Order: sequence, then C-alpha cells, then structure tokens
Amino acid sequence: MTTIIIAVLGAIMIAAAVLAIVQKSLLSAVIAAGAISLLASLLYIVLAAPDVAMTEAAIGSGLTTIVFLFALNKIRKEDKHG
Amino acid sequence: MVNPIYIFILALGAGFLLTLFDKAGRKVSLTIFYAVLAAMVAISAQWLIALLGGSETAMIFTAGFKPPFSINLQMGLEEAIFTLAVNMLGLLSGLYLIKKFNATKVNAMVLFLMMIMGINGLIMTRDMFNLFVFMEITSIATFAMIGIDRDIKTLSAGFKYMIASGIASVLFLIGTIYLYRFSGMLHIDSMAVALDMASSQATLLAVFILLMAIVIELKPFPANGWALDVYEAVDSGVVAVIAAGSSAGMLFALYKITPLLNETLLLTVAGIGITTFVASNLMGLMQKNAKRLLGYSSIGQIGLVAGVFAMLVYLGYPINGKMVMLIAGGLFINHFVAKAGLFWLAGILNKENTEDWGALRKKPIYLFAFGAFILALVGLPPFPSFFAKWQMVMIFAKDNQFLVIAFILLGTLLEAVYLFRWLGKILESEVKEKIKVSFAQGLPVIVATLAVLGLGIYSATIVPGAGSLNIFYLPLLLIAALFVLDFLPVWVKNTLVILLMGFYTWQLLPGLEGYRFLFGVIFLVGGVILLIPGYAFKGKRVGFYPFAVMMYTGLAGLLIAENTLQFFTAWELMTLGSYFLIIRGKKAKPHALSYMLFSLGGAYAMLSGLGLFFSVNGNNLDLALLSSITESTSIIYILLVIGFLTKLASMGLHIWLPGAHGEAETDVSPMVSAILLKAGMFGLVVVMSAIQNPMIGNVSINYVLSWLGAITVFGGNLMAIYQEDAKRLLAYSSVGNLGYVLFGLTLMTHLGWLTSITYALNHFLFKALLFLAIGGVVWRVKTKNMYEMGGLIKRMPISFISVLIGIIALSGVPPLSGFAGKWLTYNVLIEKGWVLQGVVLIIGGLIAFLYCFRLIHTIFLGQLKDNHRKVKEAPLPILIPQVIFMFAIMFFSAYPNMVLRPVGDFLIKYFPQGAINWQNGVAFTAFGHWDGLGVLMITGVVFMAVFGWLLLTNRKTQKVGQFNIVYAAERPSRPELTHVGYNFFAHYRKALGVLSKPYAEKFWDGLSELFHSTADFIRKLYTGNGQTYLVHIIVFILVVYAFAMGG
Amino acid sequence: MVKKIFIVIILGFFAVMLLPLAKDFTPFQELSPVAEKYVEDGPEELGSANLVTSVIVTYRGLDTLGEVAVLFIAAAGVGFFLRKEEKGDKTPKRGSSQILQSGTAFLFPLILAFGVYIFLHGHLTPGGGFQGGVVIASGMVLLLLSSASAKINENVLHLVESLSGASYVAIGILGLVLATGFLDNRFLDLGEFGTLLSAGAIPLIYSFIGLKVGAELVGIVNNMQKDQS
Amino acid sequence: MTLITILGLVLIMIGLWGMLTQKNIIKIIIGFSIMDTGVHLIMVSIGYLKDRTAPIIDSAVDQANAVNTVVDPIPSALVLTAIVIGLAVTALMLSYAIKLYEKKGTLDINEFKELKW
Repeated sequence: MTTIIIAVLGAIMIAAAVLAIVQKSLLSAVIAAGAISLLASLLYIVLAAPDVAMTEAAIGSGLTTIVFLFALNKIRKEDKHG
Repeated sequence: MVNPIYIFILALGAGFLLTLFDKAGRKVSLTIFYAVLAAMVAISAQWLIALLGGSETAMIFTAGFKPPFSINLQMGLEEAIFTLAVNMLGLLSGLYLIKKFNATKVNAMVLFLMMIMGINGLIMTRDMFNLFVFMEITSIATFAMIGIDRDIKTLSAGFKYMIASGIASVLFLIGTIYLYRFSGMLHIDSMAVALDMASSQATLLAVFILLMAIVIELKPFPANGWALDVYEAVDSGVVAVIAAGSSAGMLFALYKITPLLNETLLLTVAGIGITTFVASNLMGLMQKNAKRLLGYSSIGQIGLVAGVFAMLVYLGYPINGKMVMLIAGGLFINHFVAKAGLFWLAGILNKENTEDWGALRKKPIYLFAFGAFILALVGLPPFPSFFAKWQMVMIFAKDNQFLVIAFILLGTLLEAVYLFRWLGKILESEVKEKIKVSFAQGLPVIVATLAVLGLGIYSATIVPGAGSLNIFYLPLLLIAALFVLDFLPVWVKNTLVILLMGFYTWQLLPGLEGYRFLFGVIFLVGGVILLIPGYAFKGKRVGFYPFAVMMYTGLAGLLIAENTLQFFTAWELMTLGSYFLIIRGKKAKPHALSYMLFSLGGAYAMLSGLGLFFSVNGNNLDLALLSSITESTSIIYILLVIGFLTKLASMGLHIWLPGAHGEAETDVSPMVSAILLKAGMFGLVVVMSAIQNPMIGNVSINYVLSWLGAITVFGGNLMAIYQEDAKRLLAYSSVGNLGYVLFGLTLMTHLGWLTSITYALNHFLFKALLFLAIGGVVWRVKTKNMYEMGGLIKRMPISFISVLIGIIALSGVPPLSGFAGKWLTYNVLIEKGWVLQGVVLIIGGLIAFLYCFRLIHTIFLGQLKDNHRKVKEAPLPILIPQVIFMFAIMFFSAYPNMVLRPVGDFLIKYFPQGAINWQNGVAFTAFGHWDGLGVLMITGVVFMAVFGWLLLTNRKTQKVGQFNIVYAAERPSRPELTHVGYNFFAHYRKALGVLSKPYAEKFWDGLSELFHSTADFIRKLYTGNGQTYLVHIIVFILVVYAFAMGG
Repeated sequence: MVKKIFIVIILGFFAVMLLPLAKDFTPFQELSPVAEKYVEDGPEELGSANLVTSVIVTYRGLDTLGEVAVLFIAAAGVGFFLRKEEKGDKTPKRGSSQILQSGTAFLFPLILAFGVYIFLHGHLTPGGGFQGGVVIASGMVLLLLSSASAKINENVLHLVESLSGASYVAIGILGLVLATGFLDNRFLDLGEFGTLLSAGAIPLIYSFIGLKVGAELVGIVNNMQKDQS
Repeated sequence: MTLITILGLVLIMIGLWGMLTQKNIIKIIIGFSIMDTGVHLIMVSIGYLKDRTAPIIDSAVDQANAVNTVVDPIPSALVLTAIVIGLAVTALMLSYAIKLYEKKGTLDINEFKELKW
C-alpha cells in the first residue's frame, strides 16, 4: 500500500520537477517547485517524520514559494520601471 | 581559563544585538564590534599560550553530554593556532574595513562577525553535521558580505560562488547522512573508528562524496573558476578573509576528516592538490590583474598545503605530528599571512593592473611589506615556507617521492616567475602619484609583515637541524638593523658595514683551512675592498646595505657551513641579497628577474640533490658525509652540479649573466662578477672533492662537463667580441673565464685544480679591476656604449692604466698573472691528453685578445668626443680599490709561488699525484718550468725598450683635429656609424656564421614562450560563465572518481 | 545542442556514480547506537516527549543555534543586499482584493495564536520553534499581502529579533553555568513528563527560537517585498 | 525505503539538470531548490526503519519498548536544520538575482561574463 502511495507521489513529483525546469513561465515553475515540496512533506509523513513534514510544508512549500514570488514580483516591477 | 565556547557566545550575542546597539549610534556598535573581535583574539591567544605551556587539549561538551551523544568542540594546539590566526585576521580585516562599515548599514558588521565566527566553528567542532552548519554559516555570511560592493562584477562573481558552494553543500549532506547511518554517529573521531570502509561500495562512495564537497570548497583545478572571479571582484578586506580565513577553515575541515580517508583517497587529495598548485601557477603567468593574480597564487598555495598534507599522511606521518605541523602548517601559515597582507595592499593601492603598482615605491614600508610577502610566497629565507619547503624535500626524498618534489618545485618556480616579475615592474616604474594610507588600512599590513618575519624566525628554531642556524643570527640582526637605520647617509652606513665586515673577516679567516681560506679571501677580503667605492655615492642609497650584507652573509655562511641546511640557507641568502643588489641597476630589472629564476631553478636542483643525499646517508644533514655516500652518487652529483653551474653561468645556463652584470651599478658589477661567481665554483669544489669521478654507465660525468667548460670558454669569449656595451663585454668575458675554471676542475688532477684556482683568483682580481675601471668611466661619461667614447686616455689616465693591466692579466699573455693560468692549462692538457678540448680552449683564448683590444682601442684611444672634453677622472673611492687590485695582480704575477704553493699543498690532500715542484719561486712540472718574477722582469725590460724606441721615433706625429673629415663624401645615417669602433668585428660574425648565433637564448625564450602559451590555452577554460564552472565541477568529480575509485 | 547532449551524458555518469547509494544500501533494522541512547534515555534525561525536539534543542543544540544564526545571517544578508542605492525610486504599491483584506483581519490573530501554540508544545507534539515561527511569519506575510498600507514596524521587528536571539544565547549560558554544558536544558526543573510545563528549559528555548525564526522570516520577506530602504 | 532514496536521487539529477541547462537565473535557483528537496528526501529515508512510528513518546508508544518501535529522530533533526539553511540560501540567491537584474536588465546567466581567465 505505502509502496503504491510512494510510487504515485513520486511520479507526480518527478513530473512536477521536470515541469518546473522546462516550463517557460517562471510563475508556473515556481508553483511547480512549491508543489514538489508539498508532496515531499506528504512523503515525510509516510516516513514517520511529522516534524520534518510540518517544516517542509511550512518552509519548503510555503515560505520559499512566497519568497520566490516576491522576488519575481520585484523583478517584474523593475521591468516596468527600469 | 575562558571556555572557548564564549567565542561563539560573544560573536552570536553581539551579532544578534548589534542592530539594537546601532540605534544608540554607530560609535557604540563599532566599539562593541571591535571589542568582540578583540575578545575572540584574546580567548584563542590565551589558549594557545596555555597549550604551549603544556595544558591538556580542552574538550567542550555542549548540553553536557559526552560525544558521540552531543556536539563537542575541541581546543587543542592546532585549533588554538588556527583560531588565533583567523581571529587576528578578523580583527585586522575588520579594522581595515572600518571606513566601509561606517558608511553602510550595520548589517555589514553583523555579517562580518558571523563570517569569522563560522570559521572558528569550522575549526573547533568535532561533529560532522555541525561542521556542515558552520560551513553554511561561513559561506552564507560570505555571500552576503560580498554585497558590500554591488557592482556588476562583484554580483556575478558572488552568484557563481553561491552555485558552486551550493553543489558542495549538497554533496556534503549526502556524504554526512550516509556516514551517519553506516557508523551510527556523527562525532567525527568516533566515526572514523566505527566505520568499516570495506563493508560496502556505498560506504566508500559516501566518504568520497564528503571528501569531494570539501575539496570543491578548497578550489581544485580546474573546478575553481568561480573562486578566481571572487578574488578578482570582491572588496580587498573581505577577500583577505576569504582567501586566508575561509580557506583555513576548509583546510582544517579536511584535516579533521582525514582519518576517514584510505590510502587511495589520500593519494587522490595529494594529486589534486599538487596539480592545482602547478596548474594555477602556470596560468598565473598570463595574468595582469593584480587581485586575480593573487587569486591564482592563493588557489595554488591552498592546493599545495592540502596536497602536501595528504601526501605526508599517506607516507605514514602522524596527522598531528611534528612533521605535518612543520611542513603543512608552515606552508599554510606562510600563505595565510602573506596572502592576507597582499590582498590588503591590493585594496590600499586600488590598482587593477599589476604594472600600476609603482606607487608603492613612494612608501618604503609598504614596499618592504610587499617584498616580504612575495619572498615568503616563493619560499626564500628567512620565511616560514623556506624551512617548510626544505623539510618537505628532505622528507619526500627520504620516501623516494621525487616526482612530487619535481612538481612542487616546478610550481614554485612558476610562481616565482610572476611574483618576481611583478616586484621588478614595481621597482622600475616611474612614480607619478602618491598613495595615502590610513592608519586603519596600514596597520594590518604592518602587523602581517612582522608576523611573517616572526613566524619565519620561529620556523627556523623548530626545523630539524635548527640549532646550527645560529650562525645566521648575528648577521640577520645586522641586516634588520640596517633596514631600520636606512635613513642614515651613505658614508655612515658604508663605514659601519666596512668596519663590521672587516672585523668579522679578521675573526673568521684565520680559522679557515685549505680552499675555504682561499675562498674566504675572495669572498670577504674582496668584499670589504669592493665596499670602498660606496663612498662615491651620495644621499642614502636606500636598500643597498641590508642586501649587500645579506649577500656577504650568505657567502660567509657557505664557508662555514657544516651541514646541508646551513649550506642551502646560506646559498639562498646569497642569491636573495645579490638579486636585490643587481635589480638596483637602471635597466637591470628584466635581467635581475632572469638571474633570480635561473638561481632558483639551480637552487631547486640543488635542493633535490641535497634531499637525495639526506635520504641515502641515513637521514643525516652532515655535509662531510658527502664523500662517503655509495648510492645514487651520480644523480646527487648531477643535481648539485647543475645548481652550481647556474651560478657559474656555464654555456646554456649563462643567459642571465650579461644583463645582470652589465646593467648593475658601478660597484655591484664587480661584486657579483668577481666575487659572487666564485660561489658557484666553491660549490663545485665542495662536491667534486667529495665525489670524485661519478659515472653514468660508461661515461664519466666530468668528461662531459669538461666539454661544457671548453664550449663555455669559446662561446663566452666569442659573444664578448660583438658587444658594443663595455660592461656587457666584460660580463660575457666572465662567462668565458669561468669556463676555464670549470674545465680545470673537471680534469680531476692536481694540476687541473691548480689551474682552475689560478684562473679563479686571477678572474677575481682582474675582473674586479676592469669592472671598477670601466664602471668609473661609465660613471663619468654616462654611457656604456663604447662607440660613444674614445680618447679618454687623456681625461682618465688612471682608469686607462687599470684597464691596461686588467686586460693583460685577462688575456693571459706574459708577464702578468693570466699567463700563469695559460701555462698551467697547457701543462695540464698535455698531462691529460685531451687534445680536442685543448684546441677549443686555445681558439677561445685567442678570441679573448680581440675583445681585450677593443676595451683599450675604442674607449681610451682615438678621438675624444666633444661632450667628453671636460670629464674628470673617476671618483677617488672608485680608484682606490683599483690601485689595490693592480698591486695584487703585480704581486701575484711576480710571486705566484706565494699563493699557488699553499694551494698546491692542500690539494695534495685530494690529489697526491702530479703536484708542482717549486724551487725559489720557479715552478717545475713534468713538462717545463715557469718563473713568474723572471718573466715579469724580462717582459718589463722588453716593453720599456720598445716604448722608449717609440717615443724616440714618433716625435713627428701629426695630430688630426676632431672635425678634420679626411674621408668625407659619405654622410652616415646613424651617429654611431661615424665611430670606427662600432661593430668592429662584424666581419667575424659573418665568417663564423652559425657559431655566433645565440642558441641558448633561443632555447630559453622558446621554453618561456611554450609555458606562456600553454598557460594562455589552459586558462581559456575559465569562460566566465557560471554554468560552465558548474560543469567543470561535475566533470572534475567524475574524473577524480574514475581515477580514485574506478581503478 | 552538442552542449546539451554533453550535459546529459555527464549527468548520466554522475547518476551512475551515485547509484550505489541506493542500490548497495541495505536498510537498517535497528536504531543507530546514538539514536538508541536518545530514545532510551532521552525522555528521562531531558523530559521531552518529542524526541526530535530533544535532539534539536538539547543534544544537538549547537546545530540549532547555528541554524538560527544561518537564518539570521540570511535575513541580515538580504537586508544588506537590497539596501537602498543612492538613487532609489518609489513605486506605488497595488492594493489587493477586499476579500483577502477582511479575511486576513479575521485570520491574523488565529494564525498568531496557532504559531505560539506550536512552539510551546514543541516538546510534546510534532513541530516546535521553527514550525511555529514559520506560521507566525506566514501570518505577517498574509498581512503584508492583503493591504497596501500594511507596513511592518521595523523597530519592533528588530527588537524582537535581537532580544529573542540574545535570550536564546543567554539561556545557553545558563545551561553552561547552572547545569552541565552550553545549551543544557536541565537547569530548570524537568517537571512532569508529558505536560506543558515540563522538559526543563525546552519550551522556553523553543519560544525564543520561534520568535527569532518568525522575526527573521518576516524580515526576509519584508526586505524582498518593500522598496529598497 | 529504497524507493524514496531513488526518488531523491532522481530529484537531485533533475535539479542539477536544470542548473546546468537553464539560462534564466531564477530557473537555476529553482533547480537548486529541487535538488535540495531531493537531498532532504534521501536524508529522511535513511533514518526510516520499517513499520515504525514517529519518535514521540505519547500514549501510543510504550516508553519501555520505544527503542523497537520508533524511527531514528536524528535524521529528522538534521533535515530540519537543512531545510532552514536551504531557505536561507535560496533567499540570498534570489536577492542576488534581483540585484543582477537591476544592473543589467536580464537574467540570462550567459550575460554575466565580465570576469574570466
């Protein structure tokens, strides 16, 4: 059972990772990268590491994505005014 | 004692609160910032003192649990040394940056503090993952600190650094977690015990990956483009911390994980390190940007330290043993201090191009500092790296690692090329602008200078055989005093040095025996006499006396050296001193460089030979054992002889000499020519008298060398005849003269050696005389080109007589002492039956007449130039020694037995057969006899008769005025063409064709070109693209993996 | 194109090199010796039910302090990096939707309380200072996102950041002075196992970590978001 | 959990691939963070023991027998640290990206080759 869960999650993660790399739009790429972290935090629960899961969800998928978005926002703003 | 953990507590506490303090004013935050850095210094200093005093290594258990259950820190001797160095660096670099700290946000101080703390952590922690945390603290703080300037170069360099470092940290994490699982712990020391390397491929791989993470941070070739960019772009104060401090931390990390490495991995690290050392110094050859050049040098030095360290461990030396400390530690601390100092200097000067550093000349203190750092990097005495390198060669030779020695010495030589070239450029450049050095920026440089000197002296006391180095203490003290007293006028210093050297000579000479006495006379008595012309100089002559004394210290050291360490130290001191004397000449810079490079190359050959000697005679430094070695005799012989031949300027190794001797100052030329060249001969005498007739297969090495001597005579003399420059002519003539010396020695007979010594003595006398006389002329007429002179006999009669006597002695015609050499030569040729060499020698001797003639003809005879109508005789201080040498020549010519007899007596010790039979000053050999005094008198009578007849018959000579153009109708295109003496022997050039082409120069030029173009080709690797650098890193890891694990 | 193929080949080799890490690695059946000791003695020694917490806060406390330092450095670094250039230009901020604004007003106190709850219970349940800190930070970020006028009071932020950090270090010193080593949590009473006020100084340490981490993260986001100041 | 280890390795390779082939600096940073995630996965998977529970001593876990029922807490602790450090590095990389863009108006890494040789 767990193996299937892992396999499915893993497949989605790999797909998301490839997407994050090849995707032209930076916004989608960032969100795909965030999704990988989110899925990873699910895997951590499977691996009996709830602390890591929480951290990964909060930092990996949450804050990192936010920081990325702010940075993108800043660059885009620069684009308009610079 | 203060718990070392307070280093972290203080740094973190202050770091966290600094933003708040800053609200109370920048002064408050700055004060706290420096107070904390100073406290960190104090804590580590206090531990170093305690540990040196015998305290136990301190273990700090965080959370109160013993390892492996909690993270522990360690404060042992190594940690204390490293943390003290790093914290001092932090304090000084912090001071250096004070202006920037004042001008920007408080964050800069916080980041700087964290950087230094991180490095402390890298050094002190004993936990693998904690190591990672501190690695990240250091790098992240560095990444942010780089932003102190935010121009495009700095930013792109920083980003490349981040990517590279990101890969390294990923690898580190993977390695760490696997090692944790395999060993069950994170405590490094227990891990090394618990880990079973053979258990699985994965274990070995984990260690490999971890190692690669650290190696990448140590910037291995070619995966180090990012680091070069950082060194080039980032602020000097920060880069000093990166180049010295961060590298120190990473080296220490390598040191810590070494117990995990197996032999293959140790060898791998050694290979990577030494390759990096050679490659980056090679690429440094092409670099013009000062900071990038320092970057190449830094990367090389770190590679060297890592490589040598791994090699030592591989060879079985205990990781924290004395050898590792002395060699790897010495090399490291040397690089640490020198590189920090150089980067600080780079910031002070703020000049990108190495050729624009001339402004240093206006600041003698900083020029001195720069020189000290450069010499330290090259590894000359009295700096730590000299002793480290010495000991390293001894150790590696003992373990038969000659390939390693060869590569390291090659790398060092390459580094010397660009560093000395840089120094030369500074010394020759015209200074247009002044630099201002603030106290905060100057102090760190000065502290670093003192530190590198102090550490050098300390190394000198701990290297095996250190006790014997006490012979250099007093002279070095004198040299130091002369540096301090350099503000005194020249005559005071000259008198002081003459008195002290005279006294020393007085003390030393009577105790010397045999050939040592003879060389003592040449080196020291000659030295004192040749100091007299110094009175002719005005002003201060800054930088002359310390180095003159250094050269004489080296020469005297050679005489009294009893072991190889003393000998080699003396040799290098001599080289160093003479380099700085030669470089004083106005156009001498490039020649001084090639002198230094040939000398270093020769010294390294010699060093290898001494290393081999050390290994085959049972690890004994005693020089006297040279005669009793039985193994590798020929190789030792060849290596040592090559070393001495570079000083002797034998054909092929001579190309530095004409420029170096020709362009040197008036009194330096005779010093380096008449005296210094004999040091090479002294070395040959030492070796040849110990190892008498080594063979390679069926070929006698000495036979080969005899041909070299003969060719040198021929070639040197031939090249001398084409010179238009009077001093260069003399210089080339020296090459030829010393060819006789070499030839005589290689005969390995009593008569041969007597010949050689006669030549040497003669050359000492007449070359000193000639260089002084010609130097005096040049002093007055301000040109060295003979075609610009003429008719000076009327204006400078004493100089004329000097030159006349000099060339008679030189050319070997009766009645003067030169004839003694010739006479002995023919005797010895007959005795040995080496006819072919004899022919070459005789032709060479005939050629000497041609250039001797020119000296008189072109300079003193003919028409006086219009602008020379008012020149005066050379200054008295230059004339006095000439008179002394003239009398010496006369004496030697009249009473050769007074000198040659005692020489023959001690030669009997080595060559009992075939000694000369003296009867009342007349020499008898199996082939004839020679009466010096008699010859002198007969020739004198004949000369007077002819001279008188000439005076009588030539009364009606018609004098031709200067502008009486009797052969008009042709207007010369260039002024020198009007001179009859110009290109005087052009027809010979045509006739001799191939023989007079400068093959040696072509060879060395070609070699240099080859190195430079290779360097240029390799450095194209560094495209500037961050991604390419990443590819380099991955490929590097794969290649190393294939080497280390695949085979 | 050639370059891309070359890179794929390199990566292929790299993957082959790393493969033994998965292939030759036989999963262990037992805890490592160090972990065994933590699991066996940890609850009694330190009084924390969550063993990860006891490892983080005490056994490997220095790592955690370092980790806080890393975050602190990053925050200081981002602030330093994005400091104002000589000529800074102001750009108007766009407002956000009404829903986000009112939603935030309602959610913000809740999120804050949740964050505090997480780090206070770090020794009992999953989560702790870091997770709690992140939660608090995300609350603040939401605030930033929702309203154009919302500005972080940087003075307060610095105060929290500095004092919580310094307090963390100070508690560490207390461990050194009052108990057996730097960052030892046992200078306070271990209390009754499994209750909120237990595990010695762990809740206290985690609170400071939480505040510190929260402040740093807000600092990072704030610096990223605002126009350079 | 070999499967997750392999997954981690695959993520590392994908991340690395992104870092090596993407021209856009933001994409490179994304590659880096994917690589980081892969490493974290590997680390946790190494600490996992089959059929065991989280290392929290509560009513569900018998303290006396905990040694045989819980997973290794150490890798979790390490990964926690690693995640936070990853965030710190990413944030700093992004501020570099912002500044680089500000200076040159592009994020193409090929454009930043001022320093070479």
